[in-house]
Amino acid sequence: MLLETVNLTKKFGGLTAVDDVSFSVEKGKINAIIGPNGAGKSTFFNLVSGYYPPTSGQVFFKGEEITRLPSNKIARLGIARTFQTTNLFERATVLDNIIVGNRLRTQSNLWDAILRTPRLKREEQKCLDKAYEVLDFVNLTNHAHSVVENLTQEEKKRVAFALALATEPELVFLDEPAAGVNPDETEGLAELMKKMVDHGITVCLIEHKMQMIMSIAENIMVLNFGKKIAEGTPEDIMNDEEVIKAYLGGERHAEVK
Amino acid sequence: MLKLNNVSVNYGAFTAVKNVDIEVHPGEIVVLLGSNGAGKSTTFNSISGLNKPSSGEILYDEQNIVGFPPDQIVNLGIIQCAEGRNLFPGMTVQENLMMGGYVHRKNKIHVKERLEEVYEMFPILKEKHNESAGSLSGGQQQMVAIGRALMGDPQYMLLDEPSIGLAPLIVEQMFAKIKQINDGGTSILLAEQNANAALKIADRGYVFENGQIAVQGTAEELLTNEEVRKAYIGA
Amino acid sequence: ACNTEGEEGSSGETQEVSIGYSGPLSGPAAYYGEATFTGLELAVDEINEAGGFDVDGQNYTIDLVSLDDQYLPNEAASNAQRLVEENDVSVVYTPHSGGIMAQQVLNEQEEFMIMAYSSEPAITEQGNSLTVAIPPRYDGYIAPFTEYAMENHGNKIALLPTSSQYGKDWNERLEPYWQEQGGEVVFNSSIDFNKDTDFFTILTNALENDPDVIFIGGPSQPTAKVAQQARELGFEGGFIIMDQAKLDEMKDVTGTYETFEGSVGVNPLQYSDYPGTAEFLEKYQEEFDKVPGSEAGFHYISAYILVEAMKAAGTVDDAHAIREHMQQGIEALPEDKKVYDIPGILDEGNFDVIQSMAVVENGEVVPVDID
Amino acid sequence: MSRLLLNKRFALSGLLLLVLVLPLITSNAYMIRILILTFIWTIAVYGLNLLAGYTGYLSLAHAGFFALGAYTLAILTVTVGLSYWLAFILTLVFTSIVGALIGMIALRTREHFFAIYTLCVGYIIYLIIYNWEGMTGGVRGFIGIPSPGSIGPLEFNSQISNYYLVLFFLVLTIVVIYRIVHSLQGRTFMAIRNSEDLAKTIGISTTKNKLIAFILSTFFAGLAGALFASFTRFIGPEISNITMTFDFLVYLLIGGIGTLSGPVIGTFIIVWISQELQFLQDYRMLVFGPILVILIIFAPRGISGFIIDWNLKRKAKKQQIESMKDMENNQEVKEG
Amino acid sequence: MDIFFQQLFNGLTIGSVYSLVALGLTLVYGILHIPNFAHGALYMMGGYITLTMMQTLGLYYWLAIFVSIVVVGLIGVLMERLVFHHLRHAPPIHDKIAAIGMLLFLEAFAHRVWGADYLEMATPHGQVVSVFGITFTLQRLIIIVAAVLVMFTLYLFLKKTYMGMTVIAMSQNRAGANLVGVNTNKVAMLTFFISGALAAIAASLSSPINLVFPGMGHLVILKAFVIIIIGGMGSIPGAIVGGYILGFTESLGATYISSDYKDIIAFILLVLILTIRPNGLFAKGGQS
Ligand SMILES: Nc1ncnc2c1ncn2[C@@H]1O[C@H](COP(=O)(O)OP(=O)(O)OP(=O)(O)O)[C@@H](O)[C@H]1O
Ligand SMILES: Nc1ncnc2c1ncn2[C@@H]1O[C@H](COP(=O)(O)OP(=O)(O)OP(=O)(O)O)[C@@H](O)[C@H]1O
Ligand SMILES: [Mg+2]
Ligand SMILES: [Mg+2]
Repeated sequence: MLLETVNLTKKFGGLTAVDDVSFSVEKGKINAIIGPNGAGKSTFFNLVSGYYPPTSGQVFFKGEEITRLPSNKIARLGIARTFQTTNLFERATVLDNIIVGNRLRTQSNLWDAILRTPRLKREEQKCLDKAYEVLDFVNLTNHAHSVVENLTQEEKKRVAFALALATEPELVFLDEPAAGVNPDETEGLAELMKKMVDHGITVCLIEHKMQMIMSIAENIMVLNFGKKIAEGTPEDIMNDEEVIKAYLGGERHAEVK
Repeated sequence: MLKLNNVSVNYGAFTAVKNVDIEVHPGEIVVLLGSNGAGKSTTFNSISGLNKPSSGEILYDEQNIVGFPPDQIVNLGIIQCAEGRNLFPGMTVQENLMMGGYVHRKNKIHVKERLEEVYEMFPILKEKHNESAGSLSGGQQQMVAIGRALMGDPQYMLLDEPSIGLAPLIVEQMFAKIKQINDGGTSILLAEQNANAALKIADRGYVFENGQIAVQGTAEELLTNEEVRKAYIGA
Repeated sequence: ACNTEGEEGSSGETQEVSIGYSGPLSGPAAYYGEATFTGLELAVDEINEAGGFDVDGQNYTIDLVSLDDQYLPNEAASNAQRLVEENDVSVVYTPHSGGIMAQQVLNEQEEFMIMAYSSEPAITEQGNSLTVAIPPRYDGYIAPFTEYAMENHGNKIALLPTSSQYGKDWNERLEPYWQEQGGEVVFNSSIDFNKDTDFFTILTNALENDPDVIFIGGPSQPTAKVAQQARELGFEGGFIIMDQAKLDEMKDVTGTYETFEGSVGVNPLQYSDYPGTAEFLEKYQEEFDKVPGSEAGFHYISAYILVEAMKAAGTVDDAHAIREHMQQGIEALPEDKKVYDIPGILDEGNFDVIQSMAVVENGEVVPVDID
Repeated sequence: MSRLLLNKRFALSGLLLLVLVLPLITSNAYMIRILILTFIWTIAVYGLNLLAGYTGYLSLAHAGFFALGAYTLAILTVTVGLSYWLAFILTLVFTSIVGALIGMIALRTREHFFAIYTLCVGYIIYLIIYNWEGMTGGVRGFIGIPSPGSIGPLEFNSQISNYYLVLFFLVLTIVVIYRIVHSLQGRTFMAIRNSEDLAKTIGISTTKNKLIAFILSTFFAGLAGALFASFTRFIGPEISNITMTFDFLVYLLIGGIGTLSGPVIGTFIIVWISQELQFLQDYRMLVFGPILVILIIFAPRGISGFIIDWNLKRKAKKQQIESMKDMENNQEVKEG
Repeated sequence: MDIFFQQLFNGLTIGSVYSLVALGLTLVYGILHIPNFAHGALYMMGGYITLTMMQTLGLYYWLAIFVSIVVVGLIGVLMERLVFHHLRHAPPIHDKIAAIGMLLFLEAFAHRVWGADYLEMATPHGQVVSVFGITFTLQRLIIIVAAVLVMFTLYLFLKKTYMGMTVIAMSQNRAGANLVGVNTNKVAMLTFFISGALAAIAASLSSPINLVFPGMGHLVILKAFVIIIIGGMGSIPGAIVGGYILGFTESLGATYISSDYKDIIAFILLVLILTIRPNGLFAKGGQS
């Protein structure tokens, strides 16, 4: 059990976006969060990644509490995330976007920069290597020098992945990685996530694409109106009446069978 | 009817759409399939006047509307519900919808009626009518976007990937609504990744591949076409 | 600055001597820059039209080179250096203390004389050997103004001049003197005409201590506004008006001298009767169709003094010599150019101007001699 | 690429050589003076560039810090009577500290709010200098600031020597900035400029790095201020005025914000133009204003940005042509 | 005691002027996100045009103001068309610099046309009124009342009319506005027209208590900018309240603390407010 939330709750004014959710992300697996729009999935991500402070409840990572830590500290502990909408630096090259991803694993400071110390040189090389490594991982090496704004949706998603990976995370949260990506490319992304797990990175994603979820996820939580209404394996979920009623709907249910 | 005669669109040196011919007859639902970057949105935007074709003509009831400013095209009754939604994040849901009725601003009663219809169609929006659109979830925002387009009760409605980020249940409902809107007499041009669901309600379809039309035909033809199945329906 | 030396005297035909000017010709202080420059311009045109002037046998006309410094000291210094380098000037006119001080950093080694229009004491107290301060030392006004105001209104004064350096300097002299004379300072502040839109606030506070006299000053028009608003707020005493403001210009704002009833200030040029005044007024009027202020007047007269000094010095480009012959220049000044009465120049370099004041009584400006 | 870099190197060293020998060629003290001032402004503008250009936070208090540097040096040398170079060091330390304090609060705001917040701060600095006569000389200004003290055999009381001193500091500044920008630190700044949220989620402490950038900017402002004070040897409150900040901004933007060559190019060109326009007298601004607007509209990324884009385009074209060639070749191969 | 009320009144007067100027800025800055530093120049033009109308054409004060409103409004439109329109995709800093360019131009222009001197604008409403120990001129009363009226109308316009809503919508998403059939160019021009008109009104009303001169814009523009930020960008009530806060701080600060340091007091207060509320008093959701 890598990450665990206990009675996590987030209120926005009157509305309770995440309502008393206790969930644990299992190490070395692909975990998924599904649920109707506005169920609180993204908010849940924002809470565990320190983007919002929770209204109440706690978050534990590898046993130690990280509730209310600022997001940059959380990232250092080994938790990375992507946003529902990719916000990369469009006018820069893919490589330039990614190099800085490993910054948090480096020590060199202003003085190293001004004095051009060996440490800086070493660490810059390290960041560069890392960047190429992750680009290779998401196989975008050939795009290393192309400017981001000229990439397709799916390629941009991969860049976002790469950036997340460059922080050397143990756990990555992916918010709707396959939204706006067509079926065969979706396959590709699914493969990529499996690959991450094979490399010992635990994955937790939000997705609406059931075929994909059902085929890759091992542990699924379903949110509805901020509440957890179900958790379990794809089979459990697919046969869970409440989930079908709230989310999957009849036809889709049939179709995936 | 709405007719594109070998339209091409360039972004600088790069040609996003090459010599495309598309027809949408009154009352039809026509779907544009195609992977990312195929050129669907670009096509839509040039119909809406947001970008200008480098060649070709776009006929609306025999009138070439190339070069018309976007607002005039909306006034003609061609309304797009764009990818990325283009909502007014700081304004409330209701204000967003009201803005959708901008072209009918003279006729307040009419706008009110439309508003009620939209709320009927998307009850969640009525609940949140006073929240700022920016605070809504991805899917809720998508509904606002469609609702807003409906407010202008268009002759031709361009829907760019309406199912992005929607829950399956909602997707189903969404396509049902689209059908419903269409039955209400609005012709629809629909860009979709979710070919399966889209073709189920569509009359005809075109398949884009890097800026050109690779395949076209009736919904049945496309549903049964092997490559199309492989590429866009998966399974 | 020594190209002309070689030819000096040798050739008969006319040569040009450049004289520099650096002042605020654009920006917020442009009105002031113009007031100073136009006086100079008028004099130079006259001199040239009259065929220039002779310095031991060589005839010269003046080429007046003006540069804009937007009232910025640093710009003024750059301009001075430029004038020296590119126009060989040995004299630079500058009408603001900041610019003058910035120039004084380099004028001695670059050997140009500053014709300084500023009554800021520091510029001459520094002991700069190449600076001439044109305007009168205002301290001469302190006594007579005080005397008049006390006699006619009472001994409680509120000090409200402009927050410029000049205003502050006035305050520093006026305040102690007023008290020495047994007066009382009931309010002491200043108005920044570059920041304040409305003077009601500060006036309300001043009048709260019901003063008999208010000391105001700064550019004529806003100063007039202060007086006007003081009246609106029910002030009935008199004003001591700092010499920067001219009663006649102030009247243009309020439309009547009544606003300033019982006030004392410098005698506007147009009411003074020195030998050259009338003619100057006339010429200036037709040239720029407005009534000249003292800035114009002093620049006008100073140009003639400068020329006379050059003659006396026998050189147009040895700044030191010219400076040393200022006294002679003043003495040689033709009667009809005497817009003011300037008997001589003090050792520190200030023109020793005979001052005149005026008071407003029954809506009339009445010149009064200072004894 | 390498070719481009090469002739860039070439151009740079050429330029450096030129400015080095310039005083020997010309004896025009006015020109030298303007150059010295241009160098000083440029140093300040580099500071602004680091913050506004690379970190994305537009500070309108820059002139305030410039003046802070100038007045601190003046006060330390004249009023306190410290030796020049000691005062110089202390000035830099002091401005940086003040920068740090203000930065801590100001950086809580963003975008427009940050701009206006710093605008207020700058204006307050101005008002203090303007009103605190006892210390600053108020409107009268501060007289009698000493020239830089001699270092061993080197004396700095002549204009030429000042020229080389300021030039030295300018080159130093450029080297330092260059190194910062082309380092992880620089990339960190740019990550923040691009998207603060994203930067946070990849583990960058935005608070810390924003503060570093802010302090650096005030440091260079202070440096420029100190040099200015001891060169002109007389300073007035107007150097802390908002219009001064706007001058810096204009230099930066016209040169190219967020570029390395921007500050130099912009400052030189604008100073040069405004000096050249002197002959227009009071029509000057009537011409200068529109020039400014036109430059902004037609070279939005500044002059150096313009050049960079142009280079990119050219390269892109070349690539296209080459790739086309390749294709043709391939076809030929196939056909053959 | 009555000095307190007198000063409240004075603060109200000056605050009204600030607010009027601030409103014009809020429109273009808060809504079109254009920091129009040339707004001060519009204010200045407003003063001069009203004055010229009165002096050369001998128009009656209010008629002159009307003309001025139209003319300055059009100058605003011109600014939008010729300059800001071309910068609509550029970051705000570009607008800042372009605005400065226009500011320099307009001031130099005024300098050429009307000269550098201070000019007096005579008001037909100079009468001095005095009630309950408070003294004021009719002109000042007019300023206060007019300010309130203008603000109220503007508020209604933005909140209650389609046109107003359109202006806000466009500020949030230009493409979106296009897609619902808004002619964004027209809206932008309209906004600038209103902004210019407001500047003209403010200048024409306040000139009689001060003077008309090329630099007059500087008196108010800086403060106006701070005000709209304090109020929360684009917030109409914010601009109004901010204006009054500043007005009162100045008058009361000058009275009870120090008149030499009143500006410092005012600005420190503003800084404090921003320190406590980094997004302004009336910060709206989704801000920053
Ligand atoms: N910053 C915010 N302020 C106010 N309400 C918010 C905010 N963020 C989210 N909400 C509300 O919280 C609820 C959950 O939003 P969230 O984005 O987590 O939904 P989601 O599960 O990600 O939906 P989707 O799958 O459509 O992205 C929604 O009703 C949304 O309106
Ligand atoms: N503003 C732009 N500038 C340059 N290239 C663009 C721009 N917009 C789109 N493109 C390019 O044009 C091509 C078509 O883009 P378009 O958005 O029309 O595809 P699409 O079919 O809508 O894809 P998606 O399914 O991701 O929406 C893509 O290669 C894209 O990179
Ligand atoms: Mg979401
Ligand atoms: Mg698209």
